[in-house]
Amino acid sequence: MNLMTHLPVLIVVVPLLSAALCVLFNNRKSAWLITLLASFFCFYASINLIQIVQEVDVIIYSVGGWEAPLGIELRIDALNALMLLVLSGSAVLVSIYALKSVEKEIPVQNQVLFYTALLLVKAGLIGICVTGDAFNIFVFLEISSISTYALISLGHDRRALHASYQYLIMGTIGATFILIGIGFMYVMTGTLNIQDLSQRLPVVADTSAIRAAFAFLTIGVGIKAAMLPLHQWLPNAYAYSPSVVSTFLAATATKVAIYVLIRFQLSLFGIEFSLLQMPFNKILMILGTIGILGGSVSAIYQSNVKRMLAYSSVAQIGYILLAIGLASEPGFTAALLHIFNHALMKGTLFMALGLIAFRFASTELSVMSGIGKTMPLTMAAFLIGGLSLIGVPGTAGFISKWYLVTALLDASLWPLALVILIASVLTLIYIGRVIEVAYFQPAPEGITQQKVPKSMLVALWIFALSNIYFGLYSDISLGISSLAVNQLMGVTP
Amino acid sequence: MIAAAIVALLITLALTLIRAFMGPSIYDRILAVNSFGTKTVLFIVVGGHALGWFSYVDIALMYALVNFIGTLAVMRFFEQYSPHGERS
Amino acid sequence: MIIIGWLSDVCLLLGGFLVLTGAVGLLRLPDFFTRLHAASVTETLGAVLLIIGIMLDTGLMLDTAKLILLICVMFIANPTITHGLCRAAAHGGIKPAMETKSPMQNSTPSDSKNIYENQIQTETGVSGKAPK
Amino acid sequence: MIANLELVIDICLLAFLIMIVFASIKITDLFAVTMLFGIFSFVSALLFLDLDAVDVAFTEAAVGAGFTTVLMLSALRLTTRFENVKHRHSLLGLPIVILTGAALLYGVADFPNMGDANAPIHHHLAPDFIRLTQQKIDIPNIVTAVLASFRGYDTFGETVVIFSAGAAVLMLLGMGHVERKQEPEKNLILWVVVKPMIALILIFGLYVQFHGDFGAGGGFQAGVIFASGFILYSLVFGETYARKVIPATILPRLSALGVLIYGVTGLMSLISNKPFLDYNALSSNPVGGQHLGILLVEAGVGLAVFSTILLIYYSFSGREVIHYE
Repeated sequence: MNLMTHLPVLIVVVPLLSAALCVLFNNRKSAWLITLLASFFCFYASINLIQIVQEVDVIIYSVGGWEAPLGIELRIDALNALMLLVLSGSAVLVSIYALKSVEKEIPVQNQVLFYTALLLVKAGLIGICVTGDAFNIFVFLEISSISTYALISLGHDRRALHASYQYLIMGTIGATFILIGIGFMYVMTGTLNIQDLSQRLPVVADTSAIRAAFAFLTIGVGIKAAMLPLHQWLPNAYAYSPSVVSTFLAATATKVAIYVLIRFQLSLFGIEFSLLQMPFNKILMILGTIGILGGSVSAIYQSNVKRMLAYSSVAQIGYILLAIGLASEPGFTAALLHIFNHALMKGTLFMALGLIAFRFASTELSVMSGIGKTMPLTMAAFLIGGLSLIGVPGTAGFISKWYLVTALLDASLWPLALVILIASVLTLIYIGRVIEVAYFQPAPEGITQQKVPKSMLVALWIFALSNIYFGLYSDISLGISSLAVNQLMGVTP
Repeated sequence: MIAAAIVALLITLALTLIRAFMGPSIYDRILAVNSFGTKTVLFIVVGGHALGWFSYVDIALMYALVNFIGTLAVMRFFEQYSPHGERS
Repeated sequence: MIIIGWLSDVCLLLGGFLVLTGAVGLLRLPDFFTRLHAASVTETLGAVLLIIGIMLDTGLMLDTAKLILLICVMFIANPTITHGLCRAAAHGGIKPAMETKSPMQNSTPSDSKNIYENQIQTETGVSGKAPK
Repeated sequence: MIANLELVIDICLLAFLIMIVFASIKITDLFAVTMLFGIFSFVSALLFLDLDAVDVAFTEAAVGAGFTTVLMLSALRLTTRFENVKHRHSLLGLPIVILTGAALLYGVADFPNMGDANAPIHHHLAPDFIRLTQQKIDIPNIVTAVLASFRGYDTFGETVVIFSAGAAVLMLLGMGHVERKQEPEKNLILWVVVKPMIALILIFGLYVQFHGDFGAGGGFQAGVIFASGFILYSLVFGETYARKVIPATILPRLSALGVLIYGVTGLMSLISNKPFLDYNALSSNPVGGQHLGILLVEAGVGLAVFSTILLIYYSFSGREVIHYE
């Protein structure tokens, strides 16, 4: 048995089966241990897969031994590998972080199930990213969604239930739309394999069925990705869910939806059809711009910092959509880079907030006065994440914004480049509010140095330092991104 | 003759459906649903035989059982639910 | 063989007719209990006749056994459900319709209603279950 | 004649569906709507049968008409029975629904006709599925072959979906407290009738489980039927007894075990360096391996579905009833 050849499937199956094992053992400590081990395995696998992809371009794995259009194939190219790295990397950090956070925030009887659901979300998201089959995407989307709804509802605030319900309804509509889209394509082509579909679609591209399929898929994925008019579920879902969950979701969930969007637009329908023939690139750019400005402005008015960051996520998704809407090589590179970097910065910020919630059981701005002195390490990490979000040179956020602005200028869309700058100023304002309260306001009487668990702090700082690392040495992220873009656009490097 | 039986069953289904819509009491609806289920079973048997559906008898059997369980569940529900909420 | 074919046809026709009558009764009769009566009595026999008709038409095979099983299930399930429903309805406060349009009765509708209600009271009283 | 009959049946059934939908929009009694949903799934299962999708009809019957009704009633028990009429009309939904409907109609316009022999779905992969099922798997039911072998990975995913649904419900509702519940009154007729009925249901469940290669059915349907048998038991004899027969605490583990059976069957082929879920590796004879693989996999699905459905039922019916006024 050669482990390496089976990595594409093991990276999905191992977390899935570990979730089942968690329930079988039904013990809190061992559940955490299983989660941690599975996450490390996935991280190990994703690093190996990236190395293999850089050598052989595309890894193809036929599940069940049936060749591609008949069976289901797993297909990993540079884009998938990048997503896998983001997912499994944040999963490892979140797993380390989870031990103490879950002990504090989740009722005892639900802790095992919490880890189970966390593993299922992870496995579902990874499953979406490795598969080369359209229907399989839907199946794994369901796994991750159902577990996500349950996880969000576990937040200790009563409003978490409502947020979860809202997400459940919208997410289900989104999933149904995706299913309708896939069904329409199946009727017109007779296949579900993405590679096969992309070859058979051009023949029937000029039919109403395929146009409708395109619309359904885009809207369905748009709901999952919190694309602007469909984003209502996101702020509540992120704000009221447990810290572990909001960290993991903010770092990964919407990005996977955007990955699906890119996969459908570029690999399946092709740039010609999806971005240029349908006027979708214009729509994406408009929605992206509105998202950037609207999200940032809404963020400024929030009194709950977690909610503020959730609105900021809407804005960041706007950046990515705007970059995709450019339909050019630098645009896609910027989009992929931002997917990667945004995971780093939002992971840092939400984790830091989780630590604050750990101590004060709240993330309202009012509890944070003077916190820069009482929780110095946490706030320092928050500061790094915030700077990265603003796009200060030397942080990861700068790299992707730089590429985005360059891409916009390439397409001589300087007004949009101006929008990016304005948005950065807006980001400065809302991050600045937190910093001001934390560092320049005195702590309330009687609150002294706060202790936080080491394991949580370690996870937080790995996230924070990776912001700086990938801001200074962008070779890895940039290398994979541009390789992915080359593969997507059919250019041989 | 089978065609006649099928048509008779279709009309029966329609009539039962109307009773389910009309109510008026909730028990009428339960009766209509149960009756509809029974007729579905018959329809599967007759239609399956006439049109050559694959392994239709299994499904008919399944339906008969499901119908029984469903109606029992409804009745059990009404035992627990206060009957004073009845609105005719 | 021809006789079996004839028998099957007769069964199907009669079954279809019975089921149809049951449905008309279900729709047209005035109150719940009469509807229940119409549906259950005709339905059980109609169902069995229809299934026997199909059985005769298919000939002897594995399906025959399953169809016999199906007849058994329906023969047990339908009356049970009818019984349960009737009981639940009586329990839940449904009363039979009172207005009798028969010219034979001279009493006013309100009178007949009272008589009828008293009757129910005593009947249920005997079985030890007073309606709520 | 027969073709006309089929057309008439289709049109009638579709008309029924539309009528039911409009009626259930109009009726405010949620209980009546639940009843209508039961009819809805009966009719749609008939439609599936008429489209020759036997396995789908089977599932629809088991889940849609049976379990969903029970579940909706259990949920209804916990809330009010009548729709809140004051807040009924939200006009925002209407244009969205109309738009979606219009998009669906627009998309369907270019579909190949129903039963068109030239449609791509009949040409591209279907012939290969039919041929390879005969050659390499050798079971009569092609649907089972596609589900369990060709697209076994999807089915694995679906099993996990069911497992995660069970976990989600458990997280939200817990297992409930049975001792505070009102038990059903003793009804001798039901007791006598139901006992043999349960035996029959369980035997039928076993038949569906192991006959899935040959006829309609398989692990999923069998799991639902089995669970229905126990639900029937709990409905008639009371949940205290049902929980003595199958304790609530082992249900999540059984569900996990089902997923593990499926997954480990898939992993077995890795030992001989074949891809995940390649059943050929399970036995020296490839066809025998396929048979064994499908059997094991279906057993896993059946176990997971059975325990999850019973689990969901327990957690709903174990909740305390709060009467809203």
